[in-house]
Amino acid sequence: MRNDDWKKVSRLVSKKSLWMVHFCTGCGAMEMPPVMTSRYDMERFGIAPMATPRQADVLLITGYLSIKTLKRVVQVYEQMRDPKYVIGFGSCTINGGMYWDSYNTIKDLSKYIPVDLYIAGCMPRPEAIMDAFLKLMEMIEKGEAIGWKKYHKYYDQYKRNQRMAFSYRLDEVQDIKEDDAK
Amino acid sequence: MVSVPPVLLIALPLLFAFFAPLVNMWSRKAVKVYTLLVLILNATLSYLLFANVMQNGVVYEQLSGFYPPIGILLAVGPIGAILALLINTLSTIVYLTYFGEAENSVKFSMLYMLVTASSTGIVITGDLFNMFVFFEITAVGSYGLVASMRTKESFEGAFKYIVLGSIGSAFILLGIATIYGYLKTLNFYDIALRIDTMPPTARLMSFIFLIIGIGVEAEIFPLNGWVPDAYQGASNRVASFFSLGPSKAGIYAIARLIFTLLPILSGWQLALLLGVFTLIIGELAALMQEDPKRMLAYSSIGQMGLILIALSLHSETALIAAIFLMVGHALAKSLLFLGVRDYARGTLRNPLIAAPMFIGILSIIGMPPFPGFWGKWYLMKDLASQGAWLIMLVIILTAIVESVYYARFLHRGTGGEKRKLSRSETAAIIILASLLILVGIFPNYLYDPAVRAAASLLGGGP
Amino acid sequence: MILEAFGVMLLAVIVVLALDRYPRIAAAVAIIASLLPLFALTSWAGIMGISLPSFLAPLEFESSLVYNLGPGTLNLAITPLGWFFLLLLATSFPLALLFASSFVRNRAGGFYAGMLLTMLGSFGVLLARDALTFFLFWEIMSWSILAMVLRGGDRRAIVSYLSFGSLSAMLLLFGFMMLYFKTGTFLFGDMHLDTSLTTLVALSMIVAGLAVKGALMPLHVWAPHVYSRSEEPFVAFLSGGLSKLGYFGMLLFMYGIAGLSLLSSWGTFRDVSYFGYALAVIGAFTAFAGTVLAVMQDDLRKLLAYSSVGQLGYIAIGIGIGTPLALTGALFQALNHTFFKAVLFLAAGAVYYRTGKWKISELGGLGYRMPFTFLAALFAIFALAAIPITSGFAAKWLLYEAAIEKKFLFVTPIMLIAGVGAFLYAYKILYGVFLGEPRYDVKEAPISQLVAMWLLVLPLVIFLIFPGWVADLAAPILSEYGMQPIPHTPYVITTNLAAYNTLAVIFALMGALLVSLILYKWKPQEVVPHEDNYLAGEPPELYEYISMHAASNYYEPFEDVFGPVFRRGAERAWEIILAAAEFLGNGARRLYTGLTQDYSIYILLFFLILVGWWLLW
Amino acid sequence: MMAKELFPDAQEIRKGRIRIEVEPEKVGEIVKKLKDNGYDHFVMLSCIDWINDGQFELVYHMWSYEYREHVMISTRIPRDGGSMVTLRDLFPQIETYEREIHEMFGVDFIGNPRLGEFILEGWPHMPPMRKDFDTEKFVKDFYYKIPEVKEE
Amino acid sequence: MVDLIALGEQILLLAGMVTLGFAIGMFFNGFARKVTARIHNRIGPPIYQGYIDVFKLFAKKTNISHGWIFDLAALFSVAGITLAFLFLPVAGFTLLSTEGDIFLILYLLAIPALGFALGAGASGNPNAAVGIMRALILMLAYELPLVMVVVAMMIHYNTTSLATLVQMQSGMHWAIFVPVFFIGAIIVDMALQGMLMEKPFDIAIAPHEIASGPMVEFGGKHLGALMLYKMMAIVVETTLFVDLFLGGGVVLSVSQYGWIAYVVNFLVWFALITLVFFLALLINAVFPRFRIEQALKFYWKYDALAALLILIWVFAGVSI
Repeated sequence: MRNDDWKKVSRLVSKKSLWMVHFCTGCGAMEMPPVMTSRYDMERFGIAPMATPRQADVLLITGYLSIKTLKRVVQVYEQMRDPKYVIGFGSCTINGGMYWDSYNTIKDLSKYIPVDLYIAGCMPRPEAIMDAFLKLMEMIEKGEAIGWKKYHKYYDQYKRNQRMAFSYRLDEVQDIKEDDAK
Repeated sequence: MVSVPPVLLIALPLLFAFFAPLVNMWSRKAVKVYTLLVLILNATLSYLLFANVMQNGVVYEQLSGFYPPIGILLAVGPIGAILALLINTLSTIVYLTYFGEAENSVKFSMLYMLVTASSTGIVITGDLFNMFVFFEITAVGSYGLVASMRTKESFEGAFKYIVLGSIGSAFILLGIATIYGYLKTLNFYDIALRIDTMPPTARLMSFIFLIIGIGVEAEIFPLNGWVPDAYQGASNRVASFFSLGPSKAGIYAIARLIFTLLPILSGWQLALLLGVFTLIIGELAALMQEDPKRMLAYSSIGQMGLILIALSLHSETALIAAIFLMVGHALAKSLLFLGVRDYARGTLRNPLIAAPMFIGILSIIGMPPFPGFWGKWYLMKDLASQGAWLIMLVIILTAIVESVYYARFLHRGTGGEKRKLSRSETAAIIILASLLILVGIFPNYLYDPAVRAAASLLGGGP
Repeated sequence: MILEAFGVMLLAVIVVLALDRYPRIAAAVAIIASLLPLFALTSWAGIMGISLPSFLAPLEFESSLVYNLGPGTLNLAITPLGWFFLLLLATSFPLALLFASSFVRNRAGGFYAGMLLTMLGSFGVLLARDALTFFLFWEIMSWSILAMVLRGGDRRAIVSYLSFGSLSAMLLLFGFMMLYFKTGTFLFGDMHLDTSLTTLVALSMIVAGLAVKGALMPLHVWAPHVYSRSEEPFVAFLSGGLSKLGYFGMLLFMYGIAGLSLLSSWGTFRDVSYFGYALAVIGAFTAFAGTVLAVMQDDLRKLLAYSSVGQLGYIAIGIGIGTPLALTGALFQALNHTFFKAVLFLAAGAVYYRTGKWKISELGGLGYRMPFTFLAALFAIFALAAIPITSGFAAKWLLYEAAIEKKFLFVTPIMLIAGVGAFLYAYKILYGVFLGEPRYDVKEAPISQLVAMWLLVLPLVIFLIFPGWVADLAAPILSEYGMQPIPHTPYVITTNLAAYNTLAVIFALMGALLVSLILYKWKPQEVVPHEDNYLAGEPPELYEYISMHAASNYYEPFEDVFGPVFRRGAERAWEIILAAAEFLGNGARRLYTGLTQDYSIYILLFFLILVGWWLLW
Repeated sequence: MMAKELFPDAQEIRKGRIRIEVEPEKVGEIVKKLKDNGYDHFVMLSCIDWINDGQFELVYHMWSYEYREHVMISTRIPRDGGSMVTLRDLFPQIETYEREIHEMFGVDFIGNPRLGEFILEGWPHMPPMRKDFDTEKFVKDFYYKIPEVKEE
Repeated sequence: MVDLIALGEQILLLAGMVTLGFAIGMFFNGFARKVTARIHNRIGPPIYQGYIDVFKLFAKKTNISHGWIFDLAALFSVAGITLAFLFLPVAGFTLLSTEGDIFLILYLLAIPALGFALGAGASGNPNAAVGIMRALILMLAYELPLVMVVVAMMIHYNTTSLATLVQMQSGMHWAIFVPVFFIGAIIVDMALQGMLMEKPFDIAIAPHEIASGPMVEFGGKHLGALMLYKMMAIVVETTLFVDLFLGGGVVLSVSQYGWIAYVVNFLVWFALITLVFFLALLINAVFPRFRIEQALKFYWKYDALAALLILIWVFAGVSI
């Protein structure tokens, strides 16, 4: 068997066993129980909740993130083992949502960690979540869910953005801007 | 072998004691050396006497021209020789410690020689009245020695000692009077020969009088009220000296009393009972004692009880045990009294003091290979062969109690700051500990004399 | 050569005392002197049917000796039983000294002198052929331990050791004297005991006296205090070597002198004498209670001490049951315990040497810092917990088989559950000291300490592969007691109930390990530091003030359940006895009022009583 | 004793809700008095930024389970360099509120030892709850300026 | 040479059985999730989910370790549980069970547990330490009733060898048909619940309290190895129960029926362990979790008390 074939088989099997760890900072946490219990029963796709990032494959960011929580999210994400995937829930993770003018919540999650999939909505309904998972599985099978590879590849960019955000300093943002301009 | 007249053992120190003030007039410091020389001479003489007795059996010497039973007779048997050697040697060693002291009182040296001589006198005399006289000298000397500290406690102890000692003397005198009244003699042999002619009542009365009188000196319960106070009040040296000299002489006197003098059945039973009570009370009282010197004093009482039990068993094995116990106790207790300080704290931090004192404690609680062990082993062996389980049980329980309070003593000693004793005291302690080890590891050197002593005592001799 | 050996050892005691200022030279002298018992051991190997090459036995020791001491005679002779226990003591002793050579700094002369004296005493005890010799050397051994305890200076240790030591001595003395009363001799060979009550009481007393040294409950009170307050090399020898002498004595008196038929004459229960049955029940209780108490300790030394108490209980069970199987098991357990407990105490010492801490909750993460110490301790812990990859299991297995064979319905579950309890405290040591968050940046233990530990681990491996060799060593002992040795080959031990094949276990384990290793090494891995831990996203560097080491109060739920029952139960009972004695003591003290008139009245009363007694009589 | 009886000049907004306006120095005394008289639940401490008056208003809310009554003790301190004495000795939970108000408004509580970083980590700007802090501008200048990750 | 061939055959048989054991274990994982899902009125994952999960864990691209002690966990767990499996009589095959006995198995079962604990402790995560503490206390708790019943049985049958015990039960003389051992079976089944760490005794791995306890730091291949251990442990523990009470599933004698007997015995054994596990799952699905003290008290009070009755019964039987 060639290496590519092996990878394909590996992906084919792995997509049926997605273990997730949810970082329940926002309102999205409330949407998870119906997804997991008998109404929608996510387990039939082999998706199971896990207690720690060491064991998990999928990181769910279920809502807005402040700078302080972002620090924790980054730590959790880095503790997960490859291959790993991130799903952003709701508009808060996309553009800040209703916290668009808050001095302390980040506006775009994908600036700090690679996000494979966003679910729009405030909050998304369980059906949307199910759909997202199915989509993610499809992406995995096709080899499109490559957020973890991006994180390795553009590690310095992600780190730079994280560092900027953690510092809260406007001048640092300006400096980088100038660097990019050059 | 030079044959030494036993009387020298008494006469020389008495004589030299009276010359001591003369020496003092010449030089104050010379008195110590002078006294030490006298004591060494005495110890040498006692050794020669001991060798002589071991070789030739009992040595008699009559004094003042009269023949016994009227004249004064000295009769040194094996046990007397052992004790004389013990008392003289150890008192020399204990006197060594006086060199570490700044003060040099001629009175102390005189009294010391006096008490040594009179204690020796008790163990080598063959005459009841003589014994009484020596008892009186010992007692009077001892009062002085106890008070020599010139502190409140020492005066208190000395006073109690005087009162009880006087009562004891009175009882001894009563006993002697009773015997003399019936038998018209005071010679031990004579009494032993004709004791059967005495009416039983008189015999018993005289026995009671004598045992009470001597019991005061031999620290027997309930006659020993003076002991804790006197030991506590006295200086370490004097307490140490007491536990080797007068108390051993007293117990010897009781031995003579129950073996030679008045061999009546109930006397032994009484002595046994007294021994058991003394043992129990002494050990229990020591258990809760906070002051280390008082604790050692109570422990001495307990040991005296043990020796009395051994003596009263009236068998060869038990007598050997008694001799081992006496030697062990004299060595160990004089060692402990020398080493002990207030609350014992700190003294055991110094290994040169701790090791000898540890050995002393081991000997007293009967650990091998020290004299105390051989004594206890023989005593138990004899009790076992008689099937005296109850007494064995008492001895065992008190031994456990003993080890509990000695454990506390050891712990207290190891805490606190390191303390030093004077060089002479350390030397004395180490010599005593070495003697303990030697006697323990080579018990046969004491065993053979002890066998003879036992045989002699059982045969009605001195 | 025996007397010379004693002489040389005594001489060595004096020499090391004099060399107090030069600890290394003192250690060298002590180690050289400690080889004497080892040479005696090799010289006497013939009586166990072992022929050793002559370079291993350079000194010739006579096999028996009679020496007249005056008041008594010393009778010394080597027996298979003595040889077996000498094997345990003589091999662990030089290693403990080797460990001490880098461990003991303070007043080293006294330390080595005390150690040599304990060995001298035990050497005599093992050779003793009469009660006087036994008692003499027993007590020398006993008070040398006291001397070592005094170095620690802990009040409870000194008081409890001296009082229990003297209780033991007095029980032994009483027992010997009762035997003397019955038989008229102290010679073990001439003691022909009858079935009278006196003999029973005497034997019980002797066994009780020996049980104090063997730390059987409820006579164990001294052990935790002493074990936790003395220097580790000494404690390793005390727990590993000297505590076995109690069981040596039990075997000697119960089976060597009294004999099985005599014990059985006082009644039997399923062919086991009531005497032995009682001992087995006490042993089982000790095993269980010791284990429970060990689980609750936070002080590493106390934990090991209670664990010793528990493990020694197993030996008592074996001796109590008294079948060939059980006795072999007891001997095996004694052998194992000697080595693994010595290793554990030494490892604790090494940890203390590097970190200066005894509390388990204050240690942690030393496994990566001191890997060789950790591995030695791990091996010892496997032996302690009777995991079948060390020799520890074979001993326990023999005991279980023996108990089941005799249909001991209530003893066996207690033994088994105590065995499970051992996992609990074993893991407490492992986690608290060696695993978890690294908190000390220390070096590995010195080479002398490592060598001592690893040489002690060696027997645990050897007897894992060849448990039959221990059965071989037990065979002459059993034949002395008129028993058949258990059927065995070097690898296989067979009983009526089942068989235990070490070879199968080892090969299966090797195979399984190999397969899992392949499975496991298939994928690469990277090593991350301990700080990179999942703590709900919290980076630990933010919380310097919170310890991530969860070792304090580790078994709190367990303590909540068992604590009220077991904590200091036995000690309280003894304290009540002590309080009663103190009450009596205060009473006696009050007799001495300090008033002269009272004393005078005593004399008068005494006189009156005597006169009255005489009048009535 | 009820608050109205203790402080007759207190203003009763409606039943069960009392407002007392006092000088900053007297707050401690009043809280103590209320605490001793059954108002044993310290609910919270809040702060209002009266930017036009140049003042901060600190409101201490207390509740009595006995009288089912809510007392607000209001006091005003200057906006610039205003400070207040800590009341953490009366109610330990006040410490947390004081920390929060210190972080969000910059009010200094004299005697509180833990006025460090609380919710925000490494916040270098002016306290964000002050009315003169322009969050919209901050978000624009900061969050929106953080660059996207450029993929090559 | 003949010996070598026989040895080779033996080794092949053992290897085959171990592989089969792991396969059954993985099947049980999916089975358990399916059953639980059906009780919850869910559809649940496919029954082969266990295989997928293990495959995925071993297919993880990167794995982390906290050092060599951490690695021991995975090694000892898999090797130890394999060892325990080898010393059990399984479905009429004695494997190595004639070379050891019940006590050996009880202690062999401790190898993976201690190895696992070692690795978990080495990770330095406090959650892991707490989880191990609970697991060990739970072990102490359930072992008491277990060993009491086992000892009673061993004394009753006068053997400690499981192979002999299975042999003595052949011909449908199963221990469970003895009334007193029927009670014993119930008691051991309770203990089995704790051994399998199913609810109400899943205190050690409580995911919501202590983040799956000992396993908190394990991921990727380490977790895969641990899953293999857990799955195999289900087979070992249920087989232990079947060997003790249900005659090891042996219904046909090999000497009489030849190879058919092997097949039938194997199927019966498989059905029986599935049944035993199914019972445990039923309890698991409907119960909440005990606290650790409650578990300890439950086992030591009610279970052990009942076991004591059995001991007394056997005691009376032996005495007569």
